[in-house]
Amino acid sequence: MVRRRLAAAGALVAAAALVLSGCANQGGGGAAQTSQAPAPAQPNNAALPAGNGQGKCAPGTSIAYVGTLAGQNAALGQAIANATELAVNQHNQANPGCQVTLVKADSGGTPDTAVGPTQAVINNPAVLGIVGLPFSGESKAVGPSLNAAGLVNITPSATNPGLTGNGWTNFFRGLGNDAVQGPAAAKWMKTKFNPQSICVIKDDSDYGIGLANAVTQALGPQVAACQGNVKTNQKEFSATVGQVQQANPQAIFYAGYYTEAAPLVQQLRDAGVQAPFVGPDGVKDEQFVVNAAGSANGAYLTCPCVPQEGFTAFTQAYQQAYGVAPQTYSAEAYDSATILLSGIDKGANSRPALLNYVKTYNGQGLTKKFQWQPNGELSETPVYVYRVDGDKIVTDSPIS
Amino acid sequence: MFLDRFWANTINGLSYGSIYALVALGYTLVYGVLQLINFAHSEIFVIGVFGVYFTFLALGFVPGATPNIPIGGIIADLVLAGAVGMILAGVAAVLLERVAYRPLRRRNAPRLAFLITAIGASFVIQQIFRIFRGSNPEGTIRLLQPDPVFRIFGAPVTNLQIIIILASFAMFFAADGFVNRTRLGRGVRAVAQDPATATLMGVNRERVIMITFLLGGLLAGAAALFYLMTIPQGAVFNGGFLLGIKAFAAAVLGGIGNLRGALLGGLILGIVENYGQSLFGGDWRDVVAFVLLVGVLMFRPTGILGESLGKARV
Amino acid sequence: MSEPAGEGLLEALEHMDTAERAEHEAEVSEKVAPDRAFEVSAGETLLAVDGLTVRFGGLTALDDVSFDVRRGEILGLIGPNGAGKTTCFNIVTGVYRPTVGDVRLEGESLARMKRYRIIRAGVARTFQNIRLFGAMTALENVVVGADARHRTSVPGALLRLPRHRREEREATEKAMALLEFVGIADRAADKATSLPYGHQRRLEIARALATEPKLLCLDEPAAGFSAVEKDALSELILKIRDDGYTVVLVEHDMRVVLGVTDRLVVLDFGRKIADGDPDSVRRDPAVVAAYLGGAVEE
Amino acid sequence: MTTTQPRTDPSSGTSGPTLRERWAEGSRWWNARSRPQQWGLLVPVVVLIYFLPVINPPIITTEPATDFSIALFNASVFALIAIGLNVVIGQAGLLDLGYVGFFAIGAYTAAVLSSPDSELGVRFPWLVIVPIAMVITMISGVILGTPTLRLRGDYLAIVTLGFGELVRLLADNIDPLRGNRGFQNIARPGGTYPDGTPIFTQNDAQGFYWLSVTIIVIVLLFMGNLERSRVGRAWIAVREDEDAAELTGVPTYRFKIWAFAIGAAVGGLSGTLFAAQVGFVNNQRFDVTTSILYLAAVVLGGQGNKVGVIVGAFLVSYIPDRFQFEPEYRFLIFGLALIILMIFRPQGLLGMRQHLLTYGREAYQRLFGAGTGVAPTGLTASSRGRGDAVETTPDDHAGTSPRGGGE
Repeated sequence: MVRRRLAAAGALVAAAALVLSGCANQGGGGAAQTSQAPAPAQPNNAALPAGNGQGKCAPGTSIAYVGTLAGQNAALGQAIANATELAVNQHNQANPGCQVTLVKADSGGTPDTAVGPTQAVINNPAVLGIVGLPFSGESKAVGPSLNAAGLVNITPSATNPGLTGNGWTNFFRGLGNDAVQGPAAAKWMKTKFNPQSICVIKDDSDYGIGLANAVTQALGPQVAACQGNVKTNQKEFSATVGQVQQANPQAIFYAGYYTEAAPLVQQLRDAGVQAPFVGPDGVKDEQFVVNAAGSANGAYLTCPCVPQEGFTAFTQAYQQAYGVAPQTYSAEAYDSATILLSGIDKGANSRPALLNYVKTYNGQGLTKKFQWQPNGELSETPVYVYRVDGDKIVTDSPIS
Repeated sequence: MFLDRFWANTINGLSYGSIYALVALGYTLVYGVLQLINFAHSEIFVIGVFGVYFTFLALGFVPGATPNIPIGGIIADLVLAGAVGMILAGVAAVLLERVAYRPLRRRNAPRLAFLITAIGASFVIQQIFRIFRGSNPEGTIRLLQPDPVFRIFGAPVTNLQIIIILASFAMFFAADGFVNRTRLGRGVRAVAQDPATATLMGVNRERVIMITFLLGGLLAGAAALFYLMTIPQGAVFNGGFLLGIKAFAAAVLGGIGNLRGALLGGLILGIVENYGQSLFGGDWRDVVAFVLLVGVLMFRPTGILGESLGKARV
Repeated sequence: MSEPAGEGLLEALEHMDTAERAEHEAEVSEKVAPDRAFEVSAGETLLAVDGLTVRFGGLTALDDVSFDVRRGEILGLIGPNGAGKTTCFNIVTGVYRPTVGDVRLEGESLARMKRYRIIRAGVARTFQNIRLFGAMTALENVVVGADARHRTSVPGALLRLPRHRREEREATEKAMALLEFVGIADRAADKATSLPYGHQRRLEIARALATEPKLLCLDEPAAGFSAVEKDALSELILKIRDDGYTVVLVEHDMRVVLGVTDRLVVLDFGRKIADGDPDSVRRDPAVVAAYLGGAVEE
Repeated sequence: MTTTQPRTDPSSGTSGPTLRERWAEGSRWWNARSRPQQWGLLVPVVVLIYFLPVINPPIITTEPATDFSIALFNASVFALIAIGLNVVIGQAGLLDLGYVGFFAIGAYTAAVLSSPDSELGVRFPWLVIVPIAMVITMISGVILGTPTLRLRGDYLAIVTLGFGELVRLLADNIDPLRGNRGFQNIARPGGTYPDGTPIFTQNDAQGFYWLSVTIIVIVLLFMGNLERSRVGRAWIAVREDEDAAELTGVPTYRFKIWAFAIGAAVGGLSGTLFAAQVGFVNNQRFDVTTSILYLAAVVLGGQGNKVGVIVGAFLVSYIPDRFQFEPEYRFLIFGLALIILMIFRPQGLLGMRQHLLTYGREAYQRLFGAGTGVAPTGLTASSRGRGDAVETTPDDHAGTSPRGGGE
């Protein structure tokens, strides 16, 4: 009796497997970006990896991407690594005289796993500069040894303000930090919603806590009285939903990444909370809209990044090379790599030389004008607000 | 704050608890029969989740907004997806036993070796999913928009919660009936109590072990469907780990090896977790779960309903 | 312990003459039973079991049993299967707590004592189915018994303080003597599991003696023995008693029981039905009925 | 030179000694040596281990992907943890699935007592932190042990698993412990090379590696003393048969607490070492998987075998680092390695091996003549550790309820 049932089950499974394998390809994938709001066109004088094609450098010269590839939040790291690789490939095609190799080191995304690979890159004399490390936690851990080695590194995504407070001379941030984005978002929310109360919900990451503190201070204690805490990888938020229902705020600001923001906004909308949902650059990602199952519609997203619709060339090249649209921080990584490559093309053939080049660099990138203060912070950090319209993220307005 | 959300938390806890319970049944069955903590069971659950997710894709649903199709169609799709999820998880559980545990049983390996193999197997399954489907959660596919059907003391009870609680209880009674009332079930109980004598009495031990893993896998597949219905963003390679540990805690809470214990333990854990969460805040949810586990074990080590099937390996 | 002269003690024993052998035997028994109180006053009570009742749930395993064990004697505790012999034995050796009644060793109640304190008080036992420490050698098993008397704990062992070294030396020498005493010295270095059944039984006895008990409790030591081995065992039990130990023996084999015991206590259905010297007990009608079945006059 | 035991049958002449016999012969010779002689013979091996990062051997090195001395240092910290856990699992047989809790407490103690981020605002030197951390972890070991050590077997495992998770979750939620943000530049041991550069830095882990190998050697000596004493025997007795141990006069409860405390202290020590080298501690690494990886190291190496667990720890820490160049697949390879190794060596690579008598060698040689050694137990898994089929059913009179006897 059992044998017959097992046989039947086997047949059904085989059929199901056939059906599934047919379509288990990389399904989904967001619709291509179509620009709607009047975004600034791709700045025509933006430096590109190709440079003037006359680059000369010693064979074996290399730059490195140090960041998560297989560890936690790997997708974020992957987007940065891909953009860096795209820049290097474009540079090598355009500059026969200077073939730069890209060294990839998987930091695993956590402070203690980052030490080993970073040290290996430091010990590799051919590496003159680093694009990375994506997260604030691991950057804090390896910062001292990178600084001691005088190896210049531009982070396209770590926004914790504390990183530039350690007196490191080799650390440069490729985007605005929380101390810029926080007050800008708070000011914008005050003007937009004129709120009595805003719920500030933060996750337990460096990024989330830093940004939430900045926003809470800018909003003032009585407006930001309602504070919520969630954990990374948390998927069930009934407590936070209950807290928000209780406070009945005019707006909700979530400080954290999209992996938690999507289920949170979905459960808020399911529970009937209609207050506008505002998220930072960590939430501004294709996946946020897809994962929120339709509840993300009408959400606002602040980001110290210039709208990408403008530079279609980069977007198409990325889509064509990796089959996916560029994600958050891809453009910043592309710019950072371009700056390092242009330094090498202009003859910086040693770490101190490239460090000095970046320190004195003043040029227009895709995302913004790049010029750094001594402590590694950008002098000019534009902040834009975006809006989720249906299943696309569209530009709303600049607010910096 | 806590009191007026009391009923909402209780209902939410029940629906979560029933998911814990179904997964806990898998742990309890395998432990009851083999005295083995099957750490890889959480990955069998993840296989179920991906099974359900791929069926949604195969049925033409695309991640993103919640489609509005007549309720009949949705129920049929859910049942099909659930069935595929259950079968995949069941077959995976049997394969896991055949590949990882059987060689050890043949060699009479010390029980610690089983633990290491279990964690090795969970690494392998997790990494296979990570390599093929990336480390980000899959896009959200939600077929059923939860909307309240009726209210208890003011707390909304959504259609989703009703389906999950009723279906889980049905699954439980089916499993309980199977183990306690069918001939095969008697075989399972016999092998659990005394494997050597059971074999002497003509019970085919290997087949009973296979059935135990199959049953555990089927239930985990069902739990996977309900989990994906509640949390559509749940399809990710490491989605099962913490849930697995909590489901195991629920199994022990109710009395390891005791099917009714697993159900009770799961429901209690789900509800107490929700109370704790609304009392102390979202991030204290897991702490409450483990404090409850350690507390109960300290005073009543055999769990609330006491050991059944086989005795715990002491 | 002097460095051995290359040739082992065992080989030396073969070609010792009787004088040297006697002197060596004395040395061994000195180590085996160093500070035994030898002035055996006629039948002074060592252990008193007083009104002992044990209930497991509804089942009354023992019902108001009282008897005593006199110093220097071998007491047989017998009765048909299920009479409560082993339960009584387990109460005396601290495995279970009595529901009602008390067990006193030299006047001190054992009922509420922790198991290892009962051993330190002077009660040692063997097990019906052998429970040796399989991964240890025979010598190490016996030394564990000797450890019951030791005070060394982690700090002492960690820094190898003098007391630790002294206790180790004494214990190893005593254990070697005990292995010789029970006749398995040649297997000292082998794992307990690799010893033949008979040797494992003797090793358990040696381990029990190593705790320097006042009362040695043997739980069916002759189970599974051949006739020859039974005689050798009886001889060993008598030798132990002659060395000054008091022995309580639970055994089914009447030939061993009658050949060795000074006094018998018979249990049936949890009640004591006889207590006296072996000959009178053998003829006691109640005992015969208990064993052979038939009418039991209440 | 070895005199064969009087009663072992002469090895079969025809097929020549098999690998197992040659191994047993070698072990017998090794055990015939006195302990100082054994340490003497080991010196060249230890010297080689010290110079491993300097030699940087081609195949073994993890170089292009991960810095080799850092990989070695991580393996040595893992080995220290495995030695500590071996006391709890390998010797006393107490299944502890929450051992990472003690490692976390050690690391956090170092962080709180020395990092500028900590609210205490003190900066203790590393050498002062280590004893404090060991005392704190010992106390937490006793606190965890006292209520739980009445439980046995799988129940103990579950409660300790709960404990490990609780420590991680408390680290997440208690604000002074700064959850994910963690603590930065934690104190390091001082000391400089002759040319003035500091020995202990984050990027050059060679100094740290030598420090931790030295600590391992010292801890091994202490463990050897404990093994050859009443304490070691009590642990093995508890592991083999706790009821029989109690009924042979072993105060099992007290020694189980000691096992927990010593295991915890070594865990705390390795926590401070880890915190000092990385210089940064946050809550990300102390989860159940790490606890089970420690367990894997002990089981892989061979429970109850001090040297074996070091080999096991080295493998568990080294394999993922060695396959660092293949970031996509390194954990997949690691998972497969665990399964395969368990199938072919369930009792661990080196199997159980312990000597429990301070003067055991002299005693055996007095009995059997000079040059006698005892074949290690490594070849035979202990009876207790066997799978369920052969387990001798405990004497039902001495009931073994989960409560067990003892204080």
